[in-house]
Amino acid sequence: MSFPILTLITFVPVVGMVAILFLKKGQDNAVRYTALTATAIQLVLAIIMLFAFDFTKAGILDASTFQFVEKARWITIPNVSWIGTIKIDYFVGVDGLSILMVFLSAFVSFIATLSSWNIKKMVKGYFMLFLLLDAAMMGVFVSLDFFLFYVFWEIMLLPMYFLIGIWGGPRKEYAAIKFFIYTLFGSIFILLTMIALYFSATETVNGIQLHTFNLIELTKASAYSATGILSPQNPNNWRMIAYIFLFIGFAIKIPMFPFHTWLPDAHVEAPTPISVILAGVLLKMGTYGILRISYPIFPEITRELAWYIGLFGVINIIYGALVALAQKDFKKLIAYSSISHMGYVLLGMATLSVTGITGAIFQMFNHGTITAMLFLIVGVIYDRAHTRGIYEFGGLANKMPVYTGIVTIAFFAAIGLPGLSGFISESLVFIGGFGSTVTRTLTIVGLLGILLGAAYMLWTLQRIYFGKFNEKWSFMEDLTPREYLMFVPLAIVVIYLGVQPGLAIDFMNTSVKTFVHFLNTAAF
Amino acid sequence: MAHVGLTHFLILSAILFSLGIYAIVVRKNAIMVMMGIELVLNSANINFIAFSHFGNYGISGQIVSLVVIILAAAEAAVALAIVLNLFKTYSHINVDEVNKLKE
Amino acid sequence: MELYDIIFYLVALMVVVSAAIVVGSKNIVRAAYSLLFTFLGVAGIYILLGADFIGVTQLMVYVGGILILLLFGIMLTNKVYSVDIRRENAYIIPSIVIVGIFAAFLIFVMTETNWVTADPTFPNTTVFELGKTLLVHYSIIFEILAIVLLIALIGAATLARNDNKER
Amino acid sequence: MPGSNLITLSLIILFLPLIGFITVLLFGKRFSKLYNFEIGILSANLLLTLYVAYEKLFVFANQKIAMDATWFSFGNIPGIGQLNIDLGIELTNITVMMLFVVNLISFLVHIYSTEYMKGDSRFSRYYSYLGIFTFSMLGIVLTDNFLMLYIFWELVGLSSYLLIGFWYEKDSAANAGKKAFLVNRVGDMGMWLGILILFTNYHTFKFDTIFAQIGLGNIPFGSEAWLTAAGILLFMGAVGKSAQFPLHVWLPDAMEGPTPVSALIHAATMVAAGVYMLTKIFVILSADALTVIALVGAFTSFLAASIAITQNDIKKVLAYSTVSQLGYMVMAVGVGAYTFAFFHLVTHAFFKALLFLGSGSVIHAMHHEQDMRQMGGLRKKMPITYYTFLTATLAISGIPLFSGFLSKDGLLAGTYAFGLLTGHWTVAIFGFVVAFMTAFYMFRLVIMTFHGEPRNKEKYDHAHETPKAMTIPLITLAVLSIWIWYTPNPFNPEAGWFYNKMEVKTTVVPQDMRFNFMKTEAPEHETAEAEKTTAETHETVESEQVEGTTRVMHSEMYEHAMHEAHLPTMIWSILLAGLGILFAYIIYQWKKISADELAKKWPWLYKFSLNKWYVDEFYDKTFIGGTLEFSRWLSIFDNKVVDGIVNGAATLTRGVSAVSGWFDTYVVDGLVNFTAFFSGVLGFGLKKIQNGKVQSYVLVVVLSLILLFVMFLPFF
Repeated sequence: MSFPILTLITFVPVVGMVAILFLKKGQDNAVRYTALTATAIQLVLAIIMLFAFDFTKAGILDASTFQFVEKARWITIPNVSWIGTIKIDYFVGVDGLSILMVFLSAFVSFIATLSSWNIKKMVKGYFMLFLLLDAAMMGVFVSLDFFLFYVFWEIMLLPMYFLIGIWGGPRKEYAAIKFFIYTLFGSIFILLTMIALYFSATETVNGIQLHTFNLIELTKASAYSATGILSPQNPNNWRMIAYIFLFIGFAIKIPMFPFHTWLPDAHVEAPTPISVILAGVLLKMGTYGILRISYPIFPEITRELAWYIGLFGVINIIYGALVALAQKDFKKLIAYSSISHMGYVLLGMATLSVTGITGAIFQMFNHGTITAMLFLIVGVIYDRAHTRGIYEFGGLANKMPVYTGIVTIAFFAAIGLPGLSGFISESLVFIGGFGSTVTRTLTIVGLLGILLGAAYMLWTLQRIYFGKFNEKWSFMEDLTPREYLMFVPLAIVVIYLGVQPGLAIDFMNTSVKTFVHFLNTAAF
Repeated sequence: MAHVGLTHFLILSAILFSLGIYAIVVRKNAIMVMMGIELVLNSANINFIAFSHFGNYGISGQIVSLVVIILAAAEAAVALAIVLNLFKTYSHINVDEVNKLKE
Repeated sequence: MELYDIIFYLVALMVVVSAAIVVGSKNIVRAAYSLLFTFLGVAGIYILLGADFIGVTQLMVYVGGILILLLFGIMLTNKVYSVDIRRENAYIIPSIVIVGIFAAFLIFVMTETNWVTADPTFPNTTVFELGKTLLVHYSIIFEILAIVLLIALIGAATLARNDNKER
Repeated sequence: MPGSNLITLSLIILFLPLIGFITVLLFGKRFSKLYNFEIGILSANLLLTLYVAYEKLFVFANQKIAMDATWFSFGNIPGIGQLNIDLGIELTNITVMMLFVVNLISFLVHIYSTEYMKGDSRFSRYYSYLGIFTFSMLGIVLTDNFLMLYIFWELVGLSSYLLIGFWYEKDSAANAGKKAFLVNRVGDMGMWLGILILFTNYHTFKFDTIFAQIGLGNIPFGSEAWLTAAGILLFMGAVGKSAQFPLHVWLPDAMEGPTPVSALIHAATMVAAGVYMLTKIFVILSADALTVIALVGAFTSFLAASIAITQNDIKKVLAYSTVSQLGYMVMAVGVGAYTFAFFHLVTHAFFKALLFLGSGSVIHAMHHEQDMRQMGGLRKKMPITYYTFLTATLAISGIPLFSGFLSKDGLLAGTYAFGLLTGHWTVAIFGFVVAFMTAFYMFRLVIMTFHGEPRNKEKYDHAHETPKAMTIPLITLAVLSIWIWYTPNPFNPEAGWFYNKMEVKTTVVPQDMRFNFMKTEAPEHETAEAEKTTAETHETVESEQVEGTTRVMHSEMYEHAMHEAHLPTMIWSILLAGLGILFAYIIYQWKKISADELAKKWPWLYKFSLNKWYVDEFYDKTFIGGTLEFSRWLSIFDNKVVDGIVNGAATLTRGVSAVSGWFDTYVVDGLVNFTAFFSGVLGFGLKKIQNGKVQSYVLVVVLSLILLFVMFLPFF
């Protein structure tokens, strides 16, 4: 264990938070720059990790091939009356599944900090909560201990609740409470499964058998004692039930139909940077959770239920797109498009093939960047016009040419135009989906998504940016330098990964191959 | 129909009481509420006197009703003064809208 | 049916009808005038019950005092004389139902209870008896009542005075 | 390695316009003359293309030059093996011909636009869009695999979207752009599915590998139905891009774009991409798929031609004529005469670009007047435009001595031979009927625009011949519409170099899925070799012998039938074209009779035909009337049913989405909200009791008393 880069990357925002705490009340700019510095350091660390990452190590099932691993005893309670010794580790590490997510959350957080610049209300509190959120997100992606994962997962709820509830729009309280309760509802399912897993599996530490939260140990059939409730030898369907519980918990976060209704509300009410974080990173935690926890711990159930996961993916795609088509609020439309795009992730995951799962993870990353752009785009006109009604605009292209150029890139990336990153991931999902006999029919139906996606995106493009200019908005200015700074890195990533997708795919390739092999062959 | 006895008076007082209660509950105007209160007091008086009359308790019931009448007079005086003040403050005397203490 | 009964029914009818008008009238002035008849009727009831002094007191205090006071209140608080005051609360129907049920129960109880009664006696006059009892047995009450009345009158006067405290 | 420099040059040709696009897009605003850079790139491209085409056609004539590079790789996947996603380009004779066509027309349109688009507020933007279009079109031309085909297929869709909606302030333009993109997406969906079928089975996108595998009898999922399905699905892409029925509706609307764009994209190159793709994948199309293709093509050509007859907007006529000619090409692929389909693609590209540029010249001269009824007599004012336009019209009508005759005759012979060999005469009949109609409406257009007396004197007086930048491209294209460039014998295309340079490919589908005339006794052995060579090539150039150098199409039987068909086809097509021209002259030039009565007779057709319909006394009234009625019927059919299905589908989708939106809000969301609502109601009700009003407290007291009564009731 050399340089504790993961601890650093996770807790740098916390340090920033403490620093902000000691700033005086009026120093808004100092607060902003402190937060920006913290996220910038995080981003730099993430980039260093990308360079230091070893493509040949798979991770997933083998603790020794995880990278940047740190492991320490965190909580130990010896000899609890009927449980025995409780042991919880601080265990973090990164592999091909998570490295892109780590980078994504650092990247999106940095962009979101930039876009937080014109938050004027209670600046200090805002940035403290924002940094706490950032730390929790990062924690979720690097945890390899279920308990640690759950702790970060829950910590993240709190700042999010306040960020929506205090800095949000007109119905912020409603949205915040809906988000909070919905996610908490899901967390209960996760908690139940977590505890059931804990009592079912053991790990040998220093020759003593102890119950464990270690996610890597939990993937091994040998870790389960024959009498455990979630033991593969248990003739009852407890493993199936646990899987479904876990799945519901994560599905709410994705959000998967029919659990998605919190998302439009939360997005519409949240301030722009929080929408960016929400869509860019938080939604990925759901799918990441399924990949990291549900899939390897219950591979046999995964195989059994793959079709249903794909089915929900396709429903998400079609349903989200159709509903998006009917929206009149720009931000709501983007929110529904997120639902549609997360459907591709689910479909890709359901294929259990290398191309499909690569496509799913890549789509997670691409959706993070593209949707971040889309929400920033909404933020730009909302900042200026204080309204988001699609029909209230028109002809902005002449007034704001550069902005419209950015919009075109983002919209076409969302449509899946070749040359932009969305195309590669969607195509890989379709290739994987059609290649797998389980999801073939679903994929054919899912193809409708690329048509519907184009329909609502182009229609929106036309309604807001083309057509006759509405003189009401003649005061609107093109992008400011700060906004350039937000959009340009995102656009570069979107275009670059569209032209050179191998860059991202190489990171996960080894891991995904190991993963898929395990999923398709693991005998539980 | 039986000879008029205690029950008849009691029934009358019950009706009067109910009407008074109804006025208290339903009317918004403070003076109307007061009228309801007077009705209730009257019905109570009828009861007192009727019981004392038919129960052969002598004069005590009448004394109680006398007390009630006096208190009613005092009550009416004070209440009307309050109503006048209310009117000065709100320029109306609707009891349900007088809720400054609530806020 | 005796004359007593006839008188009772007539008076009772007057009381109930006028009280109903008081309760249900749209016009507050009409309500106040109906109240006059209610009070008169109640006074009649007192007299029928052999409480002649109370009956007279009722007339003097209620009709001569309280009612006039009420009328003053009405005059002082209604800008327009014949303003429509029927602005009831929303729960008029539930009130009717509840009060109706209540009345029914009350009447039920009154009729079903087996009251212990003695034959009523009609003294010639009660004034002497009343005065004696009041000043012998209930003298403290009498004094307290006087003080209460005094305080009430002073208080009412203070309250109703058009004071300029905030000068 | 032979031809490696050709590959390098091709790559340069491919990427130069992209550089132009980026440069002009980013800096065009600052440097208003930067569009010249884009034009310079195109002229360089043209010169390079000439060199490459010459080298390929006359030096490496029978070799295929190809190059592959791994775009990204999944490494070795258990169960599949090495999975690389490759991109690559290949140079075949057809490729370089197409390369030349695209570059030439693009170059001419660039020149032409300097004058036509002068003064537009987004002049530089326009040139950058032309740049990305050229880039993506060249990508389609050069690709050697389905993935790249699809990528560039979508990119031309994008550039078409941008250029149709170039004047996006107009709602009609923005709508047309969107419509074009979405309608194309429908076709692309099918095409992508077809590609998925092939990729799933062969784990590669490369044409040659896939064809070789099918040649070995390794058909998708081991089922003939899947092979046919793959063919038809791939054809769906062509249906979208080449505006075939039922997806042709976008092309007439696409005329909202600037006229040079219509010439480049919606007449000559992009819309031909579908046909080009069909010639590439011809070898894997089964007999069933080919029948579908032939019927769709024939029907489209007929539908579009009959609509073109009634149009008054000069660009609309040309748009429908384009759809019709594309239908011809698709039909020719369907009957197996794909060489003539490609031949027609090339000749059509020149003369249709000429027609559009000519119409642009007219529109420019008439100050953006597109209604033919406002024109007339322009022959004297605009001689160059007129004579070049006339050349193109003669070519499209299939008059001997012009290029169109060669290709059109060939593909009609193909349908004739198809009829002879299979007994399916429907396609041939459609083909010949459309030939007549084409001649008719094209001459109607010419006569109404250039002949006779000017109808709008004011506009006529202002009209003038367009500047050199516009006439030079016209002359160039007119020269290219003469037969001599393709063959020395104006009546026999097969005698010329052009026909003989086209590769003849033999179908690879299993024997029992072929038409009887395509059946061969001996299975091809070369295919196995072809598969081996394409397996794993990184940045290498390979060349191989093109199969079937004997130049026998399909079989001896087919060659025989083609020869037999040659003469009757020629006679019939000349006769029909002449007849069409004669009709047009009779009705429009000599104006024998007015059609006003007809218009009054069918007022519901009035808005389509207006009052410019003339009927010749000497000819059968019912014949003309029947044609008109049928064309009107088809016009309505096109407007209401075909367009209506698209619009209706949009409405329906909107309806369904509204319903699902409703469902989402009230049912799905409603369930969630109900829980909160329930506890809210509880609290709300309880709150009401504590309202601070004495009166309600009294009521509660009374209620409680009643309860007390009830409790004591048993004691009574």
